[in-house]
Amino acid sequence: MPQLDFEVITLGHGSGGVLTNKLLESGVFDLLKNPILDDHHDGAIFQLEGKLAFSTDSYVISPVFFPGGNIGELAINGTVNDLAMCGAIPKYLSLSFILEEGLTMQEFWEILLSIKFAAEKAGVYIVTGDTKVVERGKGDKIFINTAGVGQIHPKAEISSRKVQAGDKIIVSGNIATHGIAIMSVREGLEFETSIESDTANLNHTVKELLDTFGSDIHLFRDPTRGGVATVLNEIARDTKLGINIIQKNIPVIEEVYGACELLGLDPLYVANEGVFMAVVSADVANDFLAKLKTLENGLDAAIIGEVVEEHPKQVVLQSKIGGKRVINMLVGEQLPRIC
Amino acid sequence: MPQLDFEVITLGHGSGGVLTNKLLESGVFDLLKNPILDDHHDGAIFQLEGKLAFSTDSYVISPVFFPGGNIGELAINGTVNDLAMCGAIPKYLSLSFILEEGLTMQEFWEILLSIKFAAEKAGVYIVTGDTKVVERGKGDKIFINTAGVGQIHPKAEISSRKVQAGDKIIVSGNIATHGIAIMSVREGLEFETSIESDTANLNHTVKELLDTFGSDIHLFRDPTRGGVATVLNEIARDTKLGINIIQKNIPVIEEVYGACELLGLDPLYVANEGVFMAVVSADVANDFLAKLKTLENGLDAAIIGEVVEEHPKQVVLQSKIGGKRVINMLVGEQLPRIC
Amino acid sequence: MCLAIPGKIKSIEYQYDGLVRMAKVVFGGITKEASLEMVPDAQVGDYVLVHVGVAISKVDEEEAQKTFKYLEEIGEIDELVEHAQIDKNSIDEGISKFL
Amino acid sequence: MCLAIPGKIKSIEYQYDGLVRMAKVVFGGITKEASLEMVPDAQVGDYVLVHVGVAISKVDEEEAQKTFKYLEEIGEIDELVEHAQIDKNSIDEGISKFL
Amino acid sequence: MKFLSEFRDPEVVEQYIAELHKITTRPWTIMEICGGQTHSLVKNGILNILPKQITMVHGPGCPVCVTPLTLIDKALYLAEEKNVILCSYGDMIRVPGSKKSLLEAKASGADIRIMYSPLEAVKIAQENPSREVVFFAVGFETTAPANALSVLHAQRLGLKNYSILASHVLVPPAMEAVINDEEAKIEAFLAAGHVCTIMGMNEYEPIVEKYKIPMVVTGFEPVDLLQGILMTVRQLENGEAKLENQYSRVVKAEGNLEAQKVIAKVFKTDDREWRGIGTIPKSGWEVSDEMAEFDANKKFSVNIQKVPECADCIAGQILKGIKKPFECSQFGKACTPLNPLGAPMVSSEGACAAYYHYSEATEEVLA
Amino acid sequence: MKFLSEFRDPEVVEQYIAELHKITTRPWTIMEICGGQTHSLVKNGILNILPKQITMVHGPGCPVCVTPLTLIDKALYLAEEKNVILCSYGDMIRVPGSKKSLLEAKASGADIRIMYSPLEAVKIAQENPSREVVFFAVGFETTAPANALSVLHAQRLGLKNYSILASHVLVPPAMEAVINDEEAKIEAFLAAGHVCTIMGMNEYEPIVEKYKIPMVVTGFEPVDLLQGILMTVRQLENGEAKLENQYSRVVKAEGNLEAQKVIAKVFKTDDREWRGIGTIPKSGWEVSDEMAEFDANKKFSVNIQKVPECADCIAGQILKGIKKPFECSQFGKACTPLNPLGAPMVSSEGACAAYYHYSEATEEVLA
Ligand code: SF4
Ligand code: SF4
Ligand SMILES: [Mg+2]
Ligand SMILES: [Mg+2]
Ligand SMILES: [Mg+2]
Ligand SMILES: [Mg+2]
Ligand SMILES: [Mg+2]
Ligand SMILES: [Mg+2]
Ligand SMILES: [Mg+2]
Ligand SMILES: [Mg+2]
Ligand SMILES: [Mg+2]
Ligand SMILES: [Mg+2]
Repeated sequence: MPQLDFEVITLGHGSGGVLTNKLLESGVFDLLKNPILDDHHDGAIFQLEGKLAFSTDSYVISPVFFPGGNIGELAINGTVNDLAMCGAIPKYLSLSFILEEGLTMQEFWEILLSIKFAAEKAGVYIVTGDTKVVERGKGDKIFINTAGVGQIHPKAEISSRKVQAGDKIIVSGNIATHGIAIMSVREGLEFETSIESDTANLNHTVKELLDTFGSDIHLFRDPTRGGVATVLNEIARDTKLGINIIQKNIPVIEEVYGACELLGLDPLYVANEGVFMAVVSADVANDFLAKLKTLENGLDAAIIGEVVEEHPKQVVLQSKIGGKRVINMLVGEQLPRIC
Repeated sequence: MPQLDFEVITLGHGSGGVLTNKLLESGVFDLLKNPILDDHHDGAIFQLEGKLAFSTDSYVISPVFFPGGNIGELAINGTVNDLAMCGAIPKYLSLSFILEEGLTMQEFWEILLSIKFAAEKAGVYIVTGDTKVVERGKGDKIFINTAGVGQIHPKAEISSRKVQAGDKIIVSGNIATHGIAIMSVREGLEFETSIESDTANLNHTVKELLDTFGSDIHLFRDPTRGGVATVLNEIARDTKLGINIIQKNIPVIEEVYGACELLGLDPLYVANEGVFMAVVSADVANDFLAKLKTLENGLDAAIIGEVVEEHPKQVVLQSKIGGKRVINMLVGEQLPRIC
Repeated sequence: MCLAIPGKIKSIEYQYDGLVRMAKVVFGGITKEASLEMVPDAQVGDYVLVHVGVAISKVDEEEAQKTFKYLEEIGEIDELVEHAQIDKNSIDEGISKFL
Repeated sequence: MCLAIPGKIKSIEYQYDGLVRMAKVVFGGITKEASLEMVPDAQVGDYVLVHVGVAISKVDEEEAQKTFKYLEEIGEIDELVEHAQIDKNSIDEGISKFL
Repeated sequence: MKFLSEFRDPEVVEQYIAELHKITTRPWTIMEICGGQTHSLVKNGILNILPKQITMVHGPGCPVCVTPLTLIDKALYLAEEKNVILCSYGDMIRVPGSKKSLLEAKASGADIRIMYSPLEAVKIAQENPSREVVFFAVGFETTAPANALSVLHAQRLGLKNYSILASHVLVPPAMEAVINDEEAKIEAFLAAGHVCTIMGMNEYEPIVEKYKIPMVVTGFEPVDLLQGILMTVRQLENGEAKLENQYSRVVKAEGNLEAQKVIAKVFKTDDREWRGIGTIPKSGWEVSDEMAEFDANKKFSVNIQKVPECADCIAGQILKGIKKPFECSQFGKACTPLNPLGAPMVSSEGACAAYYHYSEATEEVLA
Repeated sequence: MKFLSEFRDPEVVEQYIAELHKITTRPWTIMEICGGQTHSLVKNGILNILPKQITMVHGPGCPVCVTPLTLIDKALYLAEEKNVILCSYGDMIRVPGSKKSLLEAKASGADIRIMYSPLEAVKIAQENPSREVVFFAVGFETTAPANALSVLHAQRLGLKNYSILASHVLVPPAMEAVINDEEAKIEAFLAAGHVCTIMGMNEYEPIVEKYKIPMVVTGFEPVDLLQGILMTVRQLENGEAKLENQYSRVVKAEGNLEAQKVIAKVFKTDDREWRGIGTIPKSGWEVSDEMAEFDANKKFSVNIQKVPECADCIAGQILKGIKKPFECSQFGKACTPLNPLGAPMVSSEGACAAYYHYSEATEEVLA
């Protein structure tokens, strides 16, 4: 961390004047240095050809530092993954901060470092950005927005219109881990656990899958907020097809399972990071799974269900004991239950 | 406004589940409808060729509704203008909300309408977005991030490297109006005024200027936070040249002037919207000004100074009474003074 | 009502000047604090049923086994396999009733 | 110290059960409230000098004019024009001293 | 997880299902009193693998669902008007009062916090000495010891800023109310395992005797529920009416005597209104006189207008198993889980909510 | 704007400048006491169009700059430890105390609010009956009536939660301190127009008499300042030492008697420490005994350690015009406007801050 003559962020750091410049030039620009990074201008300029993907997300997680990561890497991985889910190779990211007065420079720096490493790992450049500071009590330490531009993979044909009955539904890893890691440090709910968020960039894995399986991959989705259940419902709604899910195939680690039992949560509705879902044609499903298991973040992948003609727009789960139930979309936030 | 079964935003609207979908499908998607808008996927896909500009800003203004506008149009115009300042034709925008629990749907809808109209007026498509909700007291009604992609105008050669001694500095309209409009409704400072924010999209005007003057335009900048003084200092710093400014040429409306006197503020440091600065070669300066005065938002444009060899990196202002002083960058936020 | 789940006591400490026994209870790898005030004889290693942060009962291993011997006890275990086959169909019927 | 600026009284109202006179004062098109407690004789139309929300004095038009008659009064106004030319140079010297 | 995984073993489930199919000869209507059991039946998809002759009726055993409107309005008043920190279990804050839910009040600025345990609320009171902290103490007998303990903890700590807004309901009177309703045609009960963990089985003997109705104290896992149902159906098929205990690994005949002591110290029995059912005599617990200083009802003078339930809602008949949700005129129209008009649509284990989700499917399939 | 624009008329300025150049024959050192005048001289670029023989020395007349460290620490203590709503003028909140500024405290969570007027702070107190509201009442004589009025308003409203932390300094004693310093070589004064608006000119007669030093009560606009300087130089050139009034449109000999009455009711004279200068006898106002209940000093028992100023800072000599900022070893190195070590670097009209900005330019140009 550079030597600075301030320890906490104040409103002045968002004023656009000397302090804003001091903050940015103290090391932020250096840290994220790359050939295109915002040349002290209002935007970045670069050359890109062909079909492009464009995505954005704002990150508002509390707490900002959580077991296994912090908001910084989340913000990079999130948009990188959203681009990957479109079948794109993520290229350039924008990075915009809303800082709350009183955030310490040390915390900010730690977040910046995570951003740097996450961007490097994903192979993307941060090329433009923005910093705002809000009064104490008008923010929550730090909010981050990233937007990203990527190039669509030449073999990609990702579209819900391509999904058809018989397609297999695959998750790339253990579900609900991230959401439970966050929950474990929430006021009033805290519990001790070694569960850590599995936030990760998925673009390299996705690229290799697209290289190999191309148009046999019909859909990618990352089941972040709302969890796997929400994505399944969205797919069913958009395709007007039914979905059957086999509960016993859904990978959940034991500790996450324990936490869900304790708090009365359903892992299908808990948020994920570093996990994606794919809908692939039945022909390649097993090969796809085998390949995915050899790739980064794919070891625990599993085929959890399939697309069916029956019960259109409905997701039906076959429980471990052989019963069936409809999986609906989440109504409101999942809250811990007493009953 | 559509009939909804909720009146205020709650955490559930950011959960990614039914409520999020209800919120978005209640009219948000309809309102912003366009051929590319987020096909319920994680990003937008479109085709763009050539040199591209990419920019982002987060908007955190308080109050959210202010004389002359609201945060919604500000968020659209801001990124549209940042792209225009790069010499680009703005094309596609992302739109990301951080809503505070308790924001009323009516306020949100009003903001959405402003967004819709501002995007239409600027001729840009909103193609992807995100909605997060934070707990009461962890936000400030609504923060908006926009990012944008545009195509660089074929004749544009905007770069601080092109700025040279002799170039004229032009502002496109009355300065400090927006900042004072906001200040007039701040707790503890309120005053009555008919001053309204002049937030506007500048891209059409900029395009026409580029059509006509092409490479004779060396730089565009929009003096938002930090005001005209900050932009002048940044130009001086980046070009390693001096800048002379003539105070009596700087256009300020009388009411803004009065408010600055009352609060002890310097209009050069007050934030602007709907105003840009241009650095153009001396040959075309008068023609440029004449043309600008005929274009949208250009009526009050003025040549306020020039780039000089002397006092490199320094901005010197010749006061109305003939004295001179150095204009520095703003240290911290401008605050009302008693002395 | 009344979501309560069994966990294993990992450690016990005293609070309120020794008046109150609080335990760390392990649930499938996660650990949560629970009051032992309702189960005065619970010890480290015991399984307790925890509801909203309070252990409301010990779990009796021997009694638990009875559930798995019940069918045998009522003497019908032998004929089960064939029935299980039949029921597969009836299960699917059951489902279609709901869908 | 003591930023105070002159404004014109637009209207007057009474607060605290008639004890306190508050005015709307206009400053170049904007209007701000100011207490008139320190200027009991100020009326609508008068100019007052306002500091941190309190009018601390009326502004006297006649006295103001004296500043513009002062040079004339001290009887030197005629010779000014040529000096003004000379001073242009001295001004630039003055500036270079600071830069 | 030990004591959970074994009781979810698909093979054991299959054996119990098979046995049930084998022995069931006639239609039987069984009520599981407890909403937690309803939840487990739904979540594990058990309802549709039971023999068709068995109809499970979902009882009034969800403390969240039966908390009366007036009490929610009171909690809202404390949070909004009295500036208290209102702590509550997560599932309580979504339930609508007469004008809004606690969740909406929170969104509009009230300081409402979700707690896993009432003991956490006591900590909040300790950390905020200048604020009043009220715990919205809803629950059946199971939750009463924890809620009571929070009062005892606050007393030990000498806290003057902690109190509870008690909404405690009791199972046996509700069970009798169901049985006594002429239209209700419940032939047997699964008694609530966790309630009995606290109170034991002795309270139920007289009911079984008096009404000659089979009753099995049952646990919550699939195998528990199936064994409980099997034990019940065996009684029914055999014409018996006994009180049995499926859940003997935690339920003792005498219950938890320590817990009963704590309850006796903090609470006293009183008449109580059940949302959707009405007032049932001696069916609830109020804060005892001895602990009056921890009673939010006494501490804050609140005069809340009693607001009538939605006139069209037939929750009372639903909760007693007399009618099915789709027989209600509002079901799926004005009344949905997002905007519930009555108790059984409120929480995920409410009967109307459960049916709503299924009926959605049905409509789609039939369309 | 009437009464402003005329006094900024470039032609009139030119005439005054011409006259000044004409009559100035020797070097003169004149102090403008008031920071507001310093600000106007700098902002309008007047300093560099004056005849070179005239040296303007910037006096100690910035209430923000001379507020002692201990008082800022006290304000910080109230905001951070006593949980008060601390209201303050905008320029005060950037001034560093011994550890941090109010702005930094605000960033770290203290409830500090910027007010245009102390009367707004009274409204805050009205709106927040459960919080203590303290107004940090810094100022010279000009600001005293407004700060005093806020106390009277609070009294009328019967507010028990409003008080002021008074930091009121007086011009005449400071002027004498400057004159009495052997090293200070001030030959004439521009007296502060707005201070005299309140207090009149009578206080200054004895000083002019005693020290035989020219003094002109002067306004703040370019024409005012130039006329004031011209009147001063005329006295100097003529060997006179009179008290004159350039600012007669608002300054009366007797001052504002209403304002003086209000001040007398709320304040009493006392010794006061000036940051960078030290304690000057009878140079400040404290809250009077009659109004003690509105005195934050009495209301909150605060025992703040007196912290020494930075040892290297030569603010005292700067404020008296003895040394120029660049003669200070810390100037532009450890001490900058972003991180001021002493009073004159603190606000934009402080002498060190003013020079810092110019010297930046100089360095660049010389490099
Ligand atoms: S559907 Fe709604 S209105 Fe009808 S009984 Fe159920 S809860 Fe009441
Ligand atoms: S430069 Fe800084 S340290 Fe030196 S006298 Fe000025 S304020 Fe004091
Ligand atoms: Mg996105
Ligand atoms: Mg956060
Ligand atoms: Mg995402
Ligand atoms: Mg920006
Ligand atoms: Mg996504
Ligand atoms: Mg930008
Ligand atoms: Mg805002
Ligand atoms: Mg911008
Ligand atoms: Mg998103
Ligand atoms: Mg810009």
